Amino acid sequence: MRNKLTSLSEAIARVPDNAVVALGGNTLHRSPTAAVHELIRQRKRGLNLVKTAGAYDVDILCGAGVASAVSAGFVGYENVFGMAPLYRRAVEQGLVRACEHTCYSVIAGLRAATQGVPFMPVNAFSLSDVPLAQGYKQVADPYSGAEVFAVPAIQPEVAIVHVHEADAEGNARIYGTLFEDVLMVTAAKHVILTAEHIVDGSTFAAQPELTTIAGFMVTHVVHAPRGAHPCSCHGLYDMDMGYLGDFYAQAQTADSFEAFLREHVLDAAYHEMAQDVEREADTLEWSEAALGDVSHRAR
Amino acid sequence: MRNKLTSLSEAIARVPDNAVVALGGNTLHRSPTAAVHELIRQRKRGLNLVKTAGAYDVDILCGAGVASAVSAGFVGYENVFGMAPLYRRAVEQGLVRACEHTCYSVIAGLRAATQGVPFMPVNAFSLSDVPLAQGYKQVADPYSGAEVFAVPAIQPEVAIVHVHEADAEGNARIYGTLFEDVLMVTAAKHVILTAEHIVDGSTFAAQPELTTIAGFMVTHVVHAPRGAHPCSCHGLYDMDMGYLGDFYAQAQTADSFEAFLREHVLDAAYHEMAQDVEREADTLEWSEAALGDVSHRAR
Amino acid sequence: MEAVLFSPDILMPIVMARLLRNGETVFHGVASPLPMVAILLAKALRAPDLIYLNITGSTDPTPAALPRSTVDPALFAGTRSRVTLADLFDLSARGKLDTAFLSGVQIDRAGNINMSLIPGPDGDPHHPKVRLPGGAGSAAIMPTAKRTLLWRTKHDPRVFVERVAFRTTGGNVDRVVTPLCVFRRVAGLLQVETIHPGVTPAQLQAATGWPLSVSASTPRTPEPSEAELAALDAVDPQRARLIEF
Amino acid sequence: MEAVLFSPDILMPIVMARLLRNGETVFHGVASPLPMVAILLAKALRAPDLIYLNITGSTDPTPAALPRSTVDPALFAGTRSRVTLADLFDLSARGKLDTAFLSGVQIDRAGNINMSLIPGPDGDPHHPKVRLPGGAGSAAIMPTAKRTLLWRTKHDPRVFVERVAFRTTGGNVDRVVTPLCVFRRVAGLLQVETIHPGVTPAQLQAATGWPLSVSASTPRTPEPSEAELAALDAVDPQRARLIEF
Repeated sequence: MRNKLTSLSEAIARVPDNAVVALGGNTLHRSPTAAVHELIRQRKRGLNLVKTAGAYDVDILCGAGVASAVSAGFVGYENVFGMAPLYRRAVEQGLVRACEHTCYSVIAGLRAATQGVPFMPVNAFSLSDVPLAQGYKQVADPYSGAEVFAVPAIQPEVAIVHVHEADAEGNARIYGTLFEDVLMVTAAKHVILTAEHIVDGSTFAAQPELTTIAGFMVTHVVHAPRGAHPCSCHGLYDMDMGYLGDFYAQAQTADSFEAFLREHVLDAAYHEMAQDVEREADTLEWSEAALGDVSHRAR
Repeated sequence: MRNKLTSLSEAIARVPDNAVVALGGNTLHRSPTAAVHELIRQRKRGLNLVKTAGAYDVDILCGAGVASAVSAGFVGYENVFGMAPLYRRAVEQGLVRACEHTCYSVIAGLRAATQGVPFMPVNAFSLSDVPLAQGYKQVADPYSGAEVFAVPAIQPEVAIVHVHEADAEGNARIYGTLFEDVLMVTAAKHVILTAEHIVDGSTFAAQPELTTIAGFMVTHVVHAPRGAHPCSCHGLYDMDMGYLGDFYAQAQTADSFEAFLREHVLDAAYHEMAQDVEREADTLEWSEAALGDVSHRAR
Repeated sequence: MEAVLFSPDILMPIVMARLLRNGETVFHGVASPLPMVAILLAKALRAPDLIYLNITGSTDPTPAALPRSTVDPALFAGTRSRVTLADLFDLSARGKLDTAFLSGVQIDRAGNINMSLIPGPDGDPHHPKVRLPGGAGSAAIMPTAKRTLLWRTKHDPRVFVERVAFRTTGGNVDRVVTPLCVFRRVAGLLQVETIHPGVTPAQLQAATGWPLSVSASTPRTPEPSEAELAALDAVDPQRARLIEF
Repeated sequence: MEAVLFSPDILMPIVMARLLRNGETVFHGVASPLPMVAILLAKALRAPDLIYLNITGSTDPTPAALPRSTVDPALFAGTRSRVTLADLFDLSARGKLDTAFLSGVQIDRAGNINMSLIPGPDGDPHHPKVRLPGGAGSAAIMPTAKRTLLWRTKHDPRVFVERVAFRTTGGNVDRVVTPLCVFRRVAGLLQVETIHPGVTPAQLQAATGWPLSVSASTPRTPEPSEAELAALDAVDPQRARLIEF
């Protein structure tokens, strides 16, 4: 079994500019934030972000000039804060192209890539202006002649997914909601996992049914305690409302956003952050109620 | 939460003649045999069986005159015995239509039904006589013009799946290999689960990640201890080689098969069998090594 | 005989809950605190077998406290199974989702919604005047769910427009619940079904961007019962729903 | 200098194992005892990072005893994750499966296989003279896997035919391992790469349904080494593989 453990900076160094990059999680939950911050620190450019519903991750990558396109069904902070200011400004200024999807067509595109076909028929969009705006075409069922929308395959160059537990080979467990993460793993050419806990994979053999990401599909494994912060991570931590509130306030203007970025991302290398939060993580009690009867806990 | 528990005979009574029926499991493993036998006892006719790889189940339903078509990638006993004698005779005599698939096109057809689209593009069959023989057509990707095979949706009227544990609502767990069972559940109009153990579903809440069949997708739940016998059921029992050997020998001629059918199926009502095997099941030790650290065991 | 006024944060979830039926599958997506409360309320009041589905992949969750985000892990608590969002979209696509709650930044007379953008002068959707969050799942769910219930906590002529500036989706809209009234879609157009207590026909017309058929004889939305009010307090004691107002 | 004869149940899995590479993904399907043994043998000998995939959805299982059926729960033991058969087909379809083991009731000169049927007089595939089991996953895997290794334990002119009676599938065939020889596919046609110890060119030609280029100078299949024989005994002490012979 191959040891795929690497540092966050080495893993993210493999992400090429102008790549299609899928981000796991959904809105403010289990986003791969540590990796997102590292993408900013490494000054990546031209990324086409793929996500069903993004929030902090998509927003800050648009604000930092890393993204040039966003393929998503939704970008916003729900009722927690409202619209995504950085994404919105970048699109309105023509700096970022909004490739509008419905969440289901993002899924359909990832399914097509997973299944090695050029498109996926999808029962959606039948009463929508989105296909015309985005150039989605219809295809006729060769049996009945019925027309159905075809979503082109979305093959991410890299999928970045934050998980609860991974072993060195990349076998991984996600507790609670899966979101589209497993589908992103199968669709992508390369897969970077960031994990709250690195575990001895032999312990997974007692309940292999819980391990929904198979190691052979994974390229890099990074130990990233609290790697979803300020987003929630099921059973471990909730959204950090203080951090998010500061961010959202500072994101309203370019100057204050620059200051935020400098303080919280550019001048805060993750390896230092990580050491701090790792110590913190050591003292974390896993929430038994939320995680259920998890047999094998790391560390 | 609705209580969907019913007797095997009541559940199977809902299967109409001439229906498309998907059978869970694969070859000689976790087939829904108790339900298969009940289909024979209720003298169903004209069923189109859907399965990636069938063995005893497909074979005996062909021999008993229940099936008139089989949509499968493979029907046989692997190296355990060899070809499926009843299926083979029925097809060669024109009594059963072999709708040949590759296992992957069965999956593609079930995916199309699950996703509410009329067909599924599939990267398969590119160098095969099967499409011409079966009338599978190609479709052009509307973006690149590339041709890809289209598999028509396979929507089973009923899917019958044998599981390890189910609650009264139909939430269910399968340990070990899933085969295509979850996909059959999502594709089918109606779902009959037969379960080794009926459990209090509230116990599932401690590890919901293990419950891969959601109750709201299920129509009927039947308590069927040893319901896969003579096939294996992961962690509980192995193939019954004695029974299967007798069957395979008697299946070689019409007369001896009739005798087998009478003795083991027609004259052996499951409610009686069930009481016997239920007592036996009570004394079964679940195999911990195979099942892993299963937190919640029935009974 | 003007009724006691009920604030929309009380009246709306109660009215939304009344629209739900026992045994049906009901889904809400992102940014849906009122549907979350309404579904839990309906289950508590008289639809115990209603099947509550949401983006977390839980079924019939029993949250300890209601979250700000309707994708929050709190909505996974108590579930007995785990499905994915893709499974729920599939459910709708194959015609097995009974009811979906959706909303729109703009909602028009035909029940179409706009969650996508306000076009700029050149009309190019890639150069919008205002980029909105996007429709999330609505362009998939709304045309395929057996029925859609829309809600919006703001009722003014900028929201309720004659025609949306961009149609994120149309679909099987049944009712629209607002702070002022309940619309029902009849023959493809939204008609006022009931006016909420304390709202005059003139107020309603002034708040709506198309001509309404309303008069003093338009039926009134039935007032919340004691049982409904008590159940609402029990389901949402912290008033998580206020985040929408 | 005729070599010691090795029975095919010893030679074949060893030869098959030699074809495997460290780090690659390798899949076998139903009815595949020899591939099961060959993969475990390769992992034991010199390809520890080979990734062993099979229908049970396990990765790198550690079976306590080798089963008769290659779909048996025994092949799920020791896995750290669970995928589905659909996941494995997808893996091949998107070009990420390195090697697949497949077989055929008939195998022809171009490397096509027939697992489907022997046609009857009218040629209608729905009225076959002989209905065979079907190709299982082969019509999906063989055209999409990076390479396919075929094996068959019977080598006679009814199996190795000039042209299959029905083409279940063709594909990216690399090698074919039989009890008599190893074929390699070159320029679209199977050529004898090595003849097994103790087999004469005349015997091989007589057993094969098309004209071969074989002579006394055709390379011999290298004999099993002590290490290979010992590893085979360790991997399959009960000789589960004999079920194929």
